[in-house]
Amino acid sequence: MGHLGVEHYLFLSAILFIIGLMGVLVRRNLLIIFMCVELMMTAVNISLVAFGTATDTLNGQAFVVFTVAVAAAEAAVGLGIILALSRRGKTVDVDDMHSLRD
Amino acid sequence: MEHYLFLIPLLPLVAFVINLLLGRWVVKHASAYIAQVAMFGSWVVSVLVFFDIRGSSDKVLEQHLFTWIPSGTFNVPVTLHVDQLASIMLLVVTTVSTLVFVYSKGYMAHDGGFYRFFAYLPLFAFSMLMLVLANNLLLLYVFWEAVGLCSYLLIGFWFRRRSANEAAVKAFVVNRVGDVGFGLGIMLTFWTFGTVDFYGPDGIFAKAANHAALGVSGGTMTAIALLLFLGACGKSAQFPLHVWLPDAMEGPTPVSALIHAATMVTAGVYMVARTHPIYLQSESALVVVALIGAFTSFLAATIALVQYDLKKVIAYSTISQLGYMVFALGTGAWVAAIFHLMTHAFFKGLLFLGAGSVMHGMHDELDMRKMGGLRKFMPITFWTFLIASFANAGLIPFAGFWSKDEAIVGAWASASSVGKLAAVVGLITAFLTALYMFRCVFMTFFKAPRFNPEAIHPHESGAWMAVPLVILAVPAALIGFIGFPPENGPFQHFLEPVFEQAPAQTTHANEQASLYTIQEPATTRTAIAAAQAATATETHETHVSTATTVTFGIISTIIAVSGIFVAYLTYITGTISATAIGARFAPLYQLFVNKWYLDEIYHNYITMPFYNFAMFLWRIVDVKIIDGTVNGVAALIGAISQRMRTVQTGLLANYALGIALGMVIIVGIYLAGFSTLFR
Amino acid sequence: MPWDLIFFYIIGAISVLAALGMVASPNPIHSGILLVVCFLNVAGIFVMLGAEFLAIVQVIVYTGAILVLLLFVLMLVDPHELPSFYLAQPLQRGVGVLLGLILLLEIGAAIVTQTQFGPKGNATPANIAAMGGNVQALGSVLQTNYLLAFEVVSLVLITGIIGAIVLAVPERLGQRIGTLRSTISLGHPRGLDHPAALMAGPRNETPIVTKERKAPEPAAVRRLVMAKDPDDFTSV
Amino acid sequence: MAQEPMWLTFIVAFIIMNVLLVGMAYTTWYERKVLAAMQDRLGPTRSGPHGLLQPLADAVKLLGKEDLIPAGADRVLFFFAPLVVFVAALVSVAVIPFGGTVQIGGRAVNLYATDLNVGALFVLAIGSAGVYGIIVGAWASANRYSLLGGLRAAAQVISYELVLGLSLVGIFIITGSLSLREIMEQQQRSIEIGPLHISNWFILSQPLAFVLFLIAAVAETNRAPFDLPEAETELVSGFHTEYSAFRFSFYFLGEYINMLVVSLFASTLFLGGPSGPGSEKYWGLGLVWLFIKVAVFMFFYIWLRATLPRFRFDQLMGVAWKVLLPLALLNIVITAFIRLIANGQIF
Repeated sequence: MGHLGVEHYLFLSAILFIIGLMGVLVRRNLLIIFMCVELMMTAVNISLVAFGTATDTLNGQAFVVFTVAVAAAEAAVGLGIILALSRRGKTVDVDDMHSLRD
Repeated sequence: MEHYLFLIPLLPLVAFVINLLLGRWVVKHASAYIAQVAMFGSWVVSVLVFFDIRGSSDKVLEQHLFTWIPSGTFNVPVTLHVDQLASIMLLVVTTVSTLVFVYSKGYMAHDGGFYRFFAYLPLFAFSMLMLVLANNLLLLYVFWEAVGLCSYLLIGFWFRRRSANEAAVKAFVVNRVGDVGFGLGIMLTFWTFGTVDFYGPDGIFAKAANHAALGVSGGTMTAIALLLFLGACGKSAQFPLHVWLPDAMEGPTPVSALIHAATMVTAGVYMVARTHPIYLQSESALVVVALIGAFTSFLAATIALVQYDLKKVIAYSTISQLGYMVFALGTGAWVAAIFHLMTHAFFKGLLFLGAGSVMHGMHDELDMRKMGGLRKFMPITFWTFLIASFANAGLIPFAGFWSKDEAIVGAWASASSVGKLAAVVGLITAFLTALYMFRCVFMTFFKAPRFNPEAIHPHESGAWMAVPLVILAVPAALIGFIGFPPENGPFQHFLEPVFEQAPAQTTHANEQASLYTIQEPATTRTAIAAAQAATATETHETHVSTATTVTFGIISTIIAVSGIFVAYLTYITGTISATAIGARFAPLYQLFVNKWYLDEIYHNYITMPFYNFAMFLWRIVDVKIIDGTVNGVAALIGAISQRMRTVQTGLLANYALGIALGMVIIVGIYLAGFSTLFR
Repeated sequence: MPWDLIFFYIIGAISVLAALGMVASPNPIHSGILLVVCFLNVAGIFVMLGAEFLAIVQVIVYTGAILVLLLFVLMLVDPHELPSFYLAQPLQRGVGVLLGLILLLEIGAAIVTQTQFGPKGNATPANIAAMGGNVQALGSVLQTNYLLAFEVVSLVLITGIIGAIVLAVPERLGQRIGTLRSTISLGHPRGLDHPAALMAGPRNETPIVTKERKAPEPAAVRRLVMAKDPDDFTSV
Repeated sequence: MAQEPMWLTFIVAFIIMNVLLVGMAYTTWYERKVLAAMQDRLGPTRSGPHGLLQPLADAVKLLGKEDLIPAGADRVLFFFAPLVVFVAALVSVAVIPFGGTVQIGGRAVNLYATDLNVGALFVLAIGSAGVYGIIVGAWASANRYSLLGGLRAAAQVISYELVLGLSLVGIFIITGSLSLREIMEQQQRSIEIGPLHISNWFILSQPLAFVLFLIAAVAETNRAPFDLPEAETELVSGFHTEYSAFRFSFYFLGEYINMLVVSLFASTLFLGGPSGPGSEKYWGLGLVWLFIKVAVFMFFYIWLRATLPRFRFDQLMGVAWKVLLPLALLNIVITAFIRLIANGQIF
């Protein structure tokens, strides 16, 4: 890791995470929200690896392997759901998806 | 021989499987032959086994098949074990079974469930033989339940009849009461001794004999013995669990003969005899056994006196005779009990088969008041029935005389006063037995017919049914002589190795056992001496003087003859009026007719309280309290939800906003210094 | 200024800018491509942290699989059904940005004030090199300490695959997927010089897949033409 | 792994890159010549002896053409997409070793740009990133045929990349490493059974994997018979329909460099890289061997193109998912078992 303090990576992680979070809160396009969630996961991954490297363990990296695997599964299912929703309701706008409200 | 032991149970099992799977479509009527051949093969092997065992004084055959439950210290092997006792039982079971199978071919010929019947019967035979052959308590228990199942299936064989179904259920449920005790007894045995095996240095018997040295209290031994005896009570129809047996007569008559007279009901007696080393350690348990047996024999005889249903009379007679066996066990007359078991199997089986023959000839009529004069119509049935009745009544020289007499003498010879009491009860019951048996014979076969000759044409049964009657009549008449001279016959000598091992091991234990006896202790020393003497008497039975034996023989002969004579005066000449006596002793008569009101007592004081309690659980606890709680919680949550639902806008973004807000708050709390809360 | 710090700032800046562009871009396709750029830079961050294997996994799984799938979906969805740039209601938008900023401040404060580490492990760079490298070291950790989790994750993946197939298969098997009922369209405005032509555009075109495809005429009706000069029978 | 000064690495990398570019140029000549021979033609003959200057002429022609941008195209993406393909193809060669560490003028020189711990995966990762060049370029052209070609390319590359990666797992199991240098060096040691010296090339121990790899590699580079993304007969020219001039040349370069890289990759993985008779003593001989192997692979590519018809798209996907993928998994299981048996961990 050289002379670079772990805080650098943590700050980068935090910024990316917050950008993803804002995207989720601000956008209404389901696909964009999906991308934002992926971004948040990646930000967390950076934190995990940074902590692992800072404490000289591989546990952080092992966790990331699992989160990536779960993210892949999530992407497959999530995109399937989005396709099914758009096929059904002809929209990917989350604000139009409230048939369970009433 | 021990390599072929497995054939004995296997042959009926094979017959069962074939008849069950193929009976209806493939073998059809040949299913009877399959069952008969299998049973006959089983009988042949049993006979060979018997002769093999007879060769030397204490030979024991054993065949290990496989280990059923290998689990740490809990090992249950499936091992077939044959000693003298088991070999006698094998002979009895296979002989009677074979003959009943032959008889059934004729009796069930026109029944729609022919194949089913000949599938159940071999299953029963298999289970019974395995029960006899089992070398440990658990295996015995398994097949104990299996014969119970067969009994249930066969009582309810005509399942379209409501009464048959109810009788089957009753038999099953009452037996369960006993089996719970048996099961608990097995658990207690394993808990106490750490094994369920009978034999060997680590077996139950060796450990029971040494129980004081192992630190097992006499109370525990009594508890084990009584729990096991509860099971025996259920299966052998002893008071208070005898109520199922008369109802079991709803099954086909061959079933009554085989299962509910000759074999299955004697399983309890067999089990107590098999586990006698346990009983020997508990005087009090033996006293209970003797009292129950004596009381049952008397109770059943009194009821049999006033029944009009031919099969019911014989059923109560069975209970009564089982009572003899049980009080013989309770007074330590083991050999006498087994002897009576064997003779009883033959003559009672014969009685039932004869009754079946009568039913067959009379178009399923069972009420003796509608019979009479059948002697001319069915001579073979009459003569064989008569022989069996003599045997049952205990008339010299028929089989029943020797065994019953030996049981009574054995009871009398035991040192305890209970034994004396049992002997006296036995004699009174013997009189009643002769009376009701010949009441039966006279009402059925003598005097003028009381049925309508136009409608009913009584006829002798066919060869399939008649031949077994004749064959069975031979042992019913003559088998008693193997017990002659009394106390010292070849039968007693044959069984000696099984029961003689007891005294050497028990003298030591009796110092404690004597404290539980109901004898009045003069001093401790004399009590011990008396107990030792008693043990010796119980086990060897050689202390009974010839004079006593002869005296009792004469007394019981007189009693039997007088019983027959009273029956003759009542039902042939009419000198004594039965109705007059019934009117004279009306309360007693009502008591007997209503079977001592036991069914009513059970219904009112056991069944109904449970039923009401169950209704209470359903109506109050389940519906009101449990359902009320569940519904109340649901209603509460529903009410809360109705107020909360306005929060749900249905917009995903708003929910995400909520999550983010929560995150901000949590991180804020963490930063504000409450972080210790979360560590 | 050391080299690695310079690299870090370059890579970090690119990834943050790409992420911002992803959120702000009006065109979803641009968003996706910017996210690819961002993720490639995150892979670089992983390399700087000594996690080469994860860097490769990041590229293969995220950019090579997940985002390609995403672009697929984006390109397949009809732009007329896809709101190209659609923001939440003003209140939601404002509160969302505000909350994000507060949270950023909070996390920043937490990083500055609260960062502390437990005992150090023995996976120092020297030890990892002795094991043969990052892949071997990570592999041994995964296959020993995290074996159960590893197996469970494989189950999760299988479940995910099955779930995706179940979702994607139409209700009746063999039925054509309804999304393509009109035509494949492009996710961005075209023919800017002729707005009118665009309006008429995709709707008047012959569909690629129709529900009722015309059956070919019976052979008897078809006119057999002997072509002498092909141009005689070619109409455009 | 000897440490060497950075400037030396730069020199080696520079040489490798230039060799690759020149090699790529002559690959086009080679393809024309071989194809012509197979079709009983002469091929290029005018420019230089045997048409050896033909690549130069092509380059001049391509660069001299008019650069067209369709109306409605996404200009930025339209510009960047071909670059992605080209750069991705060029980057992946960085981890491929042309030989071990050799002595040149008393100085240890590594005949590779870098030795990544995850070299083999790196090549795959770059390959998957290269897809974006195609799919984005296709979308940016605002042309329906292009988009279809791009989508096809993406689906095809994703599917076959899986097979490509899984077919290599057997080799990783044997070598215990993902480093291409390590894999190459392990193949140079021959197995000695008595007097016999059996080559340790993985084509011998992993024949199934080699076949799978070859098929997947052809599909990965979008070459015949897997050239559906640019199928002229149905999609005009597929994803690069709208491209012309130097933008097109980048796609063109990218494709041929990809072929070269895949050939180098296959040689390194399965044919022992530069190993061959005499290569232990003279490293120059090793380079010659490597050149011959690559030439064989390139010939194979051209041969396929000249002989096989194109797949239908559903056939293409079916082959990948229903045939190749199960076979690759089977290969992994078998290899793992043999490895366990050889280690004495089972049986």
